[in-house]
Amino acid sequence: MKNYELIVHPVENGTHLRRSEIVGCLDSHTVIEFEKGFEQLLADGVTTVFLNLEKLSYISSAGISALMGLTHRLRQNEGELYLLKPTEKVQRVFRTLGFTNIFRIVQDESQLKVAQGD
Amino acid sequence: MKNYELIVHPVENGTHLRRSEIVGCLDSHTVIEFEKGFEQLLADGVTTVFLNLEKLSYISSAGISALMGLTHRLRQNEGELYLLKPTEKVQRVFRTLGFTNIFRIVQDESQLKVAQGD
Amino acid sequence: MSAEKQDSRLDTLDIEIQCPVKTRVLGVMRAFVSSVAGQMGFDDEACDQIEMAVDEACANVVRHAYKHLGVSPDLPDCDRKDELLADCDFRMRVAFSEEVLEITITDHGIGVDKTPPGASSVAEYESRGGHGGLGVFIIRNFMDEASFESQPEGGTKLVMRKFLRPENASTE
Amino acid sequence: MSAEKQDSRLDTLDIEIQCPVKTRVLGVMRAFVSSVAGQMGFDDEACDQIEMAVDEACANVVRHAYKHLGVSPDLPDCDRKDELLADCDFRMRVAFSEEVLEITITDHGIGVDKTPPGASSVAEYESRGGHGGLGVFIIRNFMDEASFESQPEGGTKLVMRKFLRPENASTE
Ligand SMILES: Nc1ncnc2c1ncn2[C@@H]1O[C@H](COP(=O)(O)OP(=O)(O)O)[C@@H](O)[C@H]1O
Ligand SMILES: Nc1ncnc2c1ncn2[C@@H]1O[C@H](COP(=O)(O)OP(=O)(O)O)[C@@H](O)[C@H]1O
Repeated sequence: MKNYELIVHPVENGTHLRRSEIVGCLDSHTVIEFEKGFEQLLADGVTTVFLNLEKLSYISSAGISALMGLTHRLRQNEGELYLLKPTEKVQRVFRTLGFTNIFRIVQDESQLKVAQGD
Repeated sequence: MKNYELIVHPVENGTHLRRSEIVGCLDSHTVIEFEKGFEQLLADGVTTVFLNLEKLSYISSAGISALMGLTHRLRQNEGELYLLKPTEKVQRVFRTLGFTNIFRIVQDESQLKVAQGD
Repeated sequence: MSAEKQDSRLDTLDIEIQCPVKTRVLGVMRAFVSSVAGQMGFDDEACDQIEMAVDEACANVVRHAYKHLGVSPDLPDCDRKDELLADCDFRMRVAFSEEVLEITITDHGIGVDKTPPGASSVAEYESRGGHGGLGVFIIRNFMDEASFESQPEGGTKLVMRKFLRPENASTE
Repeated sequence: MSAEKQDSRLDTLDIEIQCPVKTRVLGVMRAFVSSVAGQMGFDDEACDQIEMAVDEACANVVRHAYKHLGVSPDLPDCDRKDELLADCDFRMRVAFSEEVLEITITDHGIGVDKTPPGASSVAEYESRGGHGGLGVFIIRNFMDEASFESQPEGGTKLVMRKFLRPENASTE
């Protein structure tokens, strides 16, 4: 059981958008690898990231803090980090702690089209 | 989280058949309650039991031994214990240890009709 | 009376774990503690909160308690003294009785002056750019009680409690 | 060479749990040990086997080790001395290194004369009407090595090992 993986889907149309997905948990153990993965995306000039959280089984403060760091950096370049479909467990953590106002959380892909403006 | 429950469905047609279901795990902790539940069914004159294992998350030797005891007692009265749809995890335990030849395991409800002869 | 006393004793639980300060134990501690909380009758949301508070507390031990010795995943490779890892461990005691789950996490590290303040709110945390303090904020918010103490022999002792109440009990 | 040595040290794990002899700890021990086995890279089937072997071993401690003192769920209520429960505990040590998971379960109970034989096969077990011996049969079948020892101070020590090999390793 590998308990963390970041899947980045291939570029679709040469935009600065990347679809990606976390499988497993994001805690102090796995966050280091997560941050490395995202440094790579930022280095590639990506500004908009769709991060699917359907298979994220657990997130700790270290994971939340990494998502916040990434959100801030993308916003500096007028980009955005969209968090797609967190599980009830993860969504409850975001909500209880007050992160639902900070992150751009999307439960439904159709909302995402609006967000992209197409 | 209650980690064990035995659900016995209401009698359908006055036969000596009872449909039931285990939810949770069957280990040395929960087996005592399981055996009590089945004593009751036997006292009610039930001879054929359909025990659905779809929601049985774990079984230990204590649980297997209880299922064997019940199988023997039902067979003494020309009855049978049918184990329905064990999960891959539970089925693997039965198979690896060699219990697939002893228990009457049914993966598909239609097989059960044949077994009942109707 | 005696029967009641007996029942409550049978329902108690007291387990102690000793483990090394490695980030890879975090997942194991979480699995353990959420299993205990579920056994004890907490509902899913309460189990998740206990799991997260324990994860934050253990992560703090792993990251901060032995940093002065060169043992912490936060240190750059060149400053890390992995050969000292074997001497750095911590304990978690999980006790349940009288409808309270009490989790005590003890290390022999550098200690804390007083209870670390942690973030006062997520807004404040964000305004500082999201650095530090979220772990203690989570511990305080997700448990009913939490107190850090430096120990006379050195190191930190964190005692956290969560009460089993009708509103956080499993109804199943 | 030193880097390799360091890596293997970082991958090791050594955790010890002390817990009371109650059947309700079984689920907790299972959750703990399958989490460790998963972390260490065993595949689902191997994790399930380790989980079950540990459950059987712990259940034996709870059911048999302290029965002579009146502490066992198998005893009728009238023979049970629950007030002695607090004095009866056991330890599980889970250590992983060099691709071997070693689980040691130690109690201070009545001890065993020698390794309990257990059932020789499921057919033999069934012919005896399904009473006794299945636990040890499972431990022997699901682990690569298992040895019971009586301890000089009294009680039983069971050491079980399972090797992480390509065929039981997670491929994910
Ligand atoms: N066991 C411990 N030993 C030493 N210091 C600790 C311990 N636990 C917490 N601390 C201190 O508390 C501070 C706040 O912790 P926390 O809120 O989790 O945020 P962060 O870990 O991101 O700094 C830590 O930076 C650390 O200085
Ligand atoms: N920790 C222990 N202390 C004392 N006796 C033990 C211990 N572990 C196993 N035994 C002995 O080994 C026997 C076989 O165990 P097992 O195969 O699990 O079958 P069962 O528990 O159904 O008898 C037990 O009946 C018991 O006598």
